[in-house]
Amino acid sequence: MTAAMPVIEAKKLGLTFETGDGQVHALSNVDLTINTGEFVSFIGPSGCGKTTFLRVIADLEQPTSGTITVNGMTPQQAREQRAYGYVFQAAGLFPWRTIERNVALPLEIMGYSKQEIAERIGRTLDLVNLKGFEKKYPWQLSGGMQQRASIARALAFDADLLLMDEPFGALDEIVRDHLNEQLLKLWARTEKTIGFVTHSIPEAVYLSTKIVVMSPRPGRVTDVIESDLPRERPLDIRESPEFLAIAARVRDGLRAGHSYED
Amino acid sequence: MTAAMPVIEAKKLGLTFETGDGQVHALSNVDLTINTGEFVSFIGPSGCGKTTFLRVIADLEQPTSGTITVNGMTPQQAREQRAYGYVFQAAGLFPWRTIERNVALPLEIMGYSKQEIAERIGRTLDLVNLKGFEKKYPWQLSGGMQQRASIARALAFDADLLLMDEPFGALDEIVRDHLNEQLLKLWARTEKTIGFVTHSIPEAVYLSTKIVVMSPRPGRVTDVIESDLPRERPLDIRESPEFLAIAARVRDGLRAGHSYED
Amino acid sequence: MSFLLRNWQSSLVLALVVMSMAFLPIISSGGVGSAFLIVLLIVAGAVGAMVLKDRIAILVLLFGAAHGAVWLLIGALSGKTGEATTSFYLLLAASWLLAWRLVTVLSSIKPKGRGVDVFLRLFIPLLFGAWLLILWEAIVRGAGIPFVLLPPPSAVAARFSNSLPILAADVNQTIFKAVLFGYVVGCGTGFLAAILADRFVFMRRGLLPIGNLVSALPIIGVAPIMVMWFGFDWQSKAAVVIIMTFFPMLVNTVTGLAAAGHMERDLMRTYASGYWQTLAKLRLPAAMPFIFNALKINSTLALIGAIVAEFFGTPVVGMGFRISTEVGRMNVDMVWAEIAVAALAGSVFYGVIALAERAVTFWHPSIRGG
Amino acid sequence: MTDRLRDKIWPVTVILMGILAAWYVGSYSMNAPFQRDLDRRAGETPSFSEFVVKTMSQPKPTLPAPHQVAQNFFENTFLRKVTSSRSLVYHAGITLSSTLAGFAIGTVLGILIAVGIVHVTALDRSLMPWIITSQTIPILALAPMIIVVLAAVGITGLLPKALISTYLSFFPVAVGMVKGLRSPDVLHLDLMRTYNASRWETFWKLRLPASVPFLFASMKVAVAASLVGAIVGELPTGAIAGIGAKLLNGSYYSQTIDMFSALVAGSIVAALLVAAVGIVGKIVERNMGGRAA
Amino acid sequence: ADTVTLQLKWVVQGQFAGYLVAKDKGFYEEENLDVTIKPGGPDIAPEQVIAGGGADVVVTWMAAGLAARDKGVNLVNIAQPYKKAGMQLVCPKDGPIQTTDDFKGHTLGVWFFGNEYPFYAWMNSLGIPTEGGPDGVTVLKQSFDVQPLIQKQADCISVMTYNEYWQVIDAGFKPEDLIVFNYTEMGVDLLEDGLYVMEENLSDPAFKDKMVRFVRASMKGWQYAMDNPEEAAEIIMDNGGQDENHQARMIGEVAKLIDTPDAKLLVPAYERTAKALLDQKIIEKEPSGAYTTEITDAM
Ligand SMILES: Nc1ncnc2c1ncn2[C@@H]1O[C@H](COP(=O)(O)OP(=O)(O)OP(=O)(O)O)[C@@H](O)[C@H]1O
Ligand SMILES: Nc1ncnc2c1ncn2[C@@H]1O[C@H](COP(=O)(O)OP(=O)(O)OP(=O)(O)O)[C@@H](O)[C@H]1O
Ligand SMILES: Cc1ncc(C[n+]2csc(CCO)c2C)c(N)n1
Ligand SMILES: [Mg+2]
Ligand SMILES: [Mg+2]
Repeated sequence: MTAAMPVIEAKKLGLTFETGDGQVHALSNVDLTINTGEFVSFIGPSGCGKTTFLRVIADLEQPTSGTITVNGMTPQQAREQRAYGYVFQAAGLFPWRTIERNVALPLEIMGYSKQEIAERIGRTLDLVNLKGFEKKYPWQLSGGMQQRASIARALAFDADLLLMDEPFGALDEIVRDHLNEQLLKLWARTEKTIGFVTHSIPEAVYLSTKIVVMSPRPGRVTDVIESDLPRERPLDIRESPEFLAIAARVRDGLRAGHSYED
Repeated sequence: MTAAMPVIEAKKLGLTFETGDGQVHALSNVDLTINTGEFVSFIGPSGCGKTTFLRVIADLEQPTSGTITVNGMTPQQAREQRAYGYVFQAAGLFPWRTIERNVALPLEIMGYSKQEIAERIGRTLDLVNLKGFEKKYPWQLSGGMQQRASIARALAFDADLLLMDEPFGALDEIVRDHLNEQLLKLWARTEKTIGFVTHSIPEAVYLSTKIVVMSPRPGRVTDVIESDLPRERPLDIRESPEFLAIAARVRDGLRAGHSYED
Repeated sequence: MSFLLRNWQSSLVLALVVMSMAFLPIISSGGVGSAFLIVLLIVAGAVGAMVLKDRIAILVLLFGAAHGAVWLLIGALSGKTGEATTSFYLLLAASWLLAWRLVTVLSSIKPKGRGVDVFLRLFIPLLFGAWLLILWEAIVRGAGIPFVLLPPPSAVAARFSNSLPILAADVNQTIFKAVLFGYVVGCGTGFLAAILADRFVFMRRGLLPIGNLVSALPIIGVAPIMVMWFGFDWQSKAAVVIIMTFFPMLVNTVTGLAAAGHMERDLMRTYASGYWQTLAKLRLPAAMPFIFNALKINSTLALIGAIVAEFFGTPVVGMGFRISTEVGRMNVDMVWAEIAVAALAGSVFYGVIALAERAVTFWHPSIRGG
Repeated sequence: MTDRLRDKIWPVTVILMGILAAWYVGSYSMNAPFQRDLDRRAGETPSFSEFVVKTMSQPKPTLPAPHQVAQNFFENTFLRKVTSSRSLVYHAGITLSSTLAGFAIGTVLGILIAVGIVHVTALDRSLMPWIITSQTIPILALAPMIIVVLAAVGITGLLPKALISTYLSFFPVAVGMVKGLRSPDVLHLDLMRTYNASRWETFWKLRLPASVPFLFASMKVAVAASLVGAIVGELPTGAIAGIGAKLLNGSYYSQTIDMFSALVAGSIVAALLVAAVGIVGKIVERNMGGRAA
Repeated sequence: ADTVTLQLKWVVQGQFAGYLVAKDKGFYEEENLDVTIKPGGPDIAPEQVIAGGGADVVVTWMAAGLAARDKGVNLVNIAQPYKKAGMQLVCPKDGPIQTTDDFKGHTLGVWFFGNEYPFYAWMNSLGIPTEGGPDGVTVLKQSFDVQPLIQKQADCISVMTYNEYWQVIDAGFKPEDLIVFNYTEMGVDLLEDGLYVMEENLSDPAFKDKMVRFVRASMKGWQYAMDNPEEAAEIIMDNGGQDENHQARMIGEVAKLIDTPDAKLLVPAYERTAKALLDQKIIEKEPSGAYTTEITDAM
């Protein structure tokens, strides 16, 4: 493993949306460092700014205060160097392209060869178990299948930094387990840095080297938990006491961020 | 409790989609009875026909074989009597209406009084913890908040049969737990019949009186599990052995429906 | 009661027939003989459509009754132009209602096979059009409207078939020279201008307001100027067509380019996709429904533009030339023959574009069926 | 204010200057041949600069120079009483009134037709092709006949002209609205279905709001078409008043300068109308929670 | 007062001075008539208007009137104010055409919309085909204006002595720069502005009487206009005419065509017109009853 070099460094980051009836403080005073090769999960109640933070990293939203660097550059420079793979919360497939052409989209843009494209389409669609649906159009697929296609699209090219916004939200447990495992393998193999939003505590604990717990109004980081689980993680690690201890800490952090407790 | 009267009776139900490149057997030979006041969860790999089955019940899709009755009527007649509340997999809010106007939509259509509408908007938005966002437009809300708004919309009026397609997919565990509890309370109070699609095994077991496990290509019912858990369910029932036993059975059923096993 | 409402046309038909009895005969100088047969046909159709169960039988009956009745009605007019009575018009309305019923029943058919579907798609509008002509014929001849104001379709048809070479020459001059050239260039430049305006903010801010101003030029004023500049042959007409088609294309394309969703655009941003790539892969496909909207609007505008421009100075051939000249010669039938050609050509033109639209924007909810 | 200067005024000015320069070059080269003939017949041999000035001061030039048009436009707009038949404001007012009347009727008619087509299968199947066909009929050919026929039944004045505007403007609205009314998501339509919403409610609460962007886009085209219709309609009515009459009389006497300033007036009216529709559209979309693009 | 609606053939201009003056000066009122004057315009066919019941009496050219009669609109000429035709063909002297022998292979501007008959009659008599090519002439449908001559799109164009001719002069041509072919001088003229009514109306004596009074007042108007062209031009301007000096000049020229304002139809001119139309098959049958002198005789 290379020495921990900061990929993302956020300092006193803040973002305020102006809406018709006042301001929304989506992020405030966020300090966070993510190092190369880390797998960082973001967890927190809905509306706490997880998506917004990922969007700031990817240069899709401009912070209104504080600073953020990506690979030592501004997010914009990093984006222009195609440092990101991004999986959005909604699938966002292009309705005029078949599934395979959707997966091919970033590859075409990044100038991969025809052959390479074909090869990668096959590989990634296989990974998300969508073989046989290459020629279907998005609206002919179920919600979960669409989401898997959008994951395939982000995995098809080699971005060093993978940002995933609830990629497995619409999937069943089995597929989710399967994809969790695949993702871990991919991560181990490629040494990507991954930013991952999820609502599932076990998923966060199972996947991450670092778990960022957030809380809303204004969106801020309330806890950063470094996981000491080994890098090799069989699925049944989820029953281990270490695992459950981390999960409990995350749950407590989460609960603290909620207004209602019964 | 009223005597178990069948609300939904499907017999040898089948549905085949014609697509550009061949047929997709979304449902085949589905036999299922759901009685009044039952809470039925549907679980299965993505693309196995859960959504399709719910849509057939709600008269949004026409079966191509077999029969189905709802309250002894055809789905169409039941729909015309406004028997359904439906929560879609995607939020599907109207972008030109604020959150509160979105919730008011079915109430307006069903001719509730102004006062009643205002009262119900307040109550249901409270239930899903969206107080303070009444005047926001959907795009100003996070994905999970949108989904909650769409749940509020379906709960606002009094349908006897509530069909929910992964309503809590985009929510974090805490909110999810909270809404699970609220839903159970609502169900106990109103004796609605609920059809519920989920990918979470604990959620399915926690909520349901009956769990329907499905498997894809062609979509069919592989297992129907009657839960003998008591109707009163504190959250910690999820650690009980009965609970875990049912969960294990569901997991096995699910796994059997998947092609990959490692 | 609901039985009467579901088929309100039949009920109304019967009411009309009863009323028409009060005003017999149908032709002021004629007897009541043929009227009897007509009434019989209409009543049979109306009652049959209400009581019969078999759809095919209903269709056949309605078709026969409506067309038989109107055929007899128009036949009764021969040599008795202008002598139609109230009774005539009531029976005419009744047969038309039967035809409407026919169309309603036909439209409710959900065709299984592709052949049936295509047949219905063509047959229903044709039936509608045929009835426009039938009503026109019956009313013009029944009321004795002067030939120079409005000729009956039968006269137009006769003139049409006698003048094919002239019509062909006019179509060649107006459509194959002026319209096609102007349409392609006008739509093309409108599209390019939209891209330009989209690419360079400076252009958009500068060009769009001026473009709006210039391109909304009333073509009537432009046409004589174009004739001055480009001569009296087809080039000046093409110039008018270019000016007319430019604006809709510009506006629609600019709107369409803004139609891509926010998330999709963000996605392209994360790929650091360049302007042209985003354009080609996201924004143009998303703009296609709008672009086709412009292409369709322009297909009709182009034809009108070219024809109207020919009112201002042309060689002695062309559809617009013919129309304006033959009005002056009181050959109104020839005028309508040219109009019929224009309508036919325009519909074909539009139809081709609509087909292309279906093929290109197959993914749009409005095509997938919403 | 400086933002406005940078964002709006500056680009427009630069491009206008470019157009003006091209226009001057154009008017020199288009007027030169006739001027040469004139000089030859008069036996004059002017210097080049004299010649250039002459090409830009012909009373009936092929392409009037911008300053000739500007001067004429200024005189006829600002130096005449608005009630005078020589005032462009007067003529623009006449044209505007029939444009607006025709546009209003056309928009309503277009919407009604679209509603019918979207809701009545029989109309959808049979009417649409004929609506399209109706637009392929050259209106100028019909305009005189319409005016003659309407006059025969005693309808004169504003209405016949407005009807021609209507004829041209209902079409874009009808086509755009059919598209707009069919634009809602399948999901939204399904939602309304589960409420067993009546057609009317689905229309009012879903189809109509969803069609608003389409409506305004088509209305922009329709209002420009209305103006053309009003002008066309003015030609066969004796060409006494209105921008169309100015154009016709100008062309009848080869008064190109008059024609150009009438065209400028027409374009300004058109631009104002299109802008007005655009602004109303923006306001409506903002009130519907529209999100800046 | 009895009402009369008059449909003009063209926009308000000196060509119709008599009627406008008669209305303005109250000559119609003196005859107990309430006259409405409807201006015409391009593509308004007066024959169509009268057939549709939009007018009682129209001003039109005889060729168009006879053609309409042939098509079943029973028009009858009741008065013929214009004795001579005002149409002519002008060509620049420095152009290729000096005499009728030079026409072949060149382009001529012609007005259509019922105004083309004299031209075709003339070409017919010269034996020149009009389909273009080196042995014939190419015909161009001329616009409202004289631009085709200035733009050199045509070698000769049609003008009216009272109108477009002066526009050519205004555009910088001097009379000596132009070659003029005048239809009247060449003896191939067809009758121009006459007054026409529907035949069935004439069987009504009251209508006849109304027309007698109408024509009488109109000719009084013409006389007044010819005597006071400046004032008449003023009246025309008030009714929507353009360019005051041009209108006064137009009235002066029109006066030459009217000669004496008695509105009497010259039967030989009528017969020549009818024959020319028959020869060209513009009308199919020999017209009969297409004119009456009863009205002018009763004046
Ligand atoms: N474009 C916007 N305009 C105004 N407010 C916004 C906008 N986008 C997000 N917000 C607000 O910012 C806050 C954070 O939103 P964000 O989408 O980051 O939440 P999240 O943590 O991703 O929630 P979820 O888990 O539900 O997706 C929310 O209160 C939301 O209402
Ligand atoms: N409109 C359609 N046209 C063609 N095929 C369709 C259509 N809708 C669904 N299908 C197919 O039917 C099958 C079942 O789809 P369905 O949406 O019911 O799955 P699901 O169980 O809800 O999956 P998920 O959990 O991912 O939402 C899938 O294979 C899908 O591709
Ligand atoms: C379409 C058209 N027709 C005729 C003329 C010429 N014109 C002007 S006045 C006049 C006399 C009519 O009584 C004639 C023939 C034209 N310029 N355009
Ligand atoms: Mg989010
Ligand atoms: Mg689903």
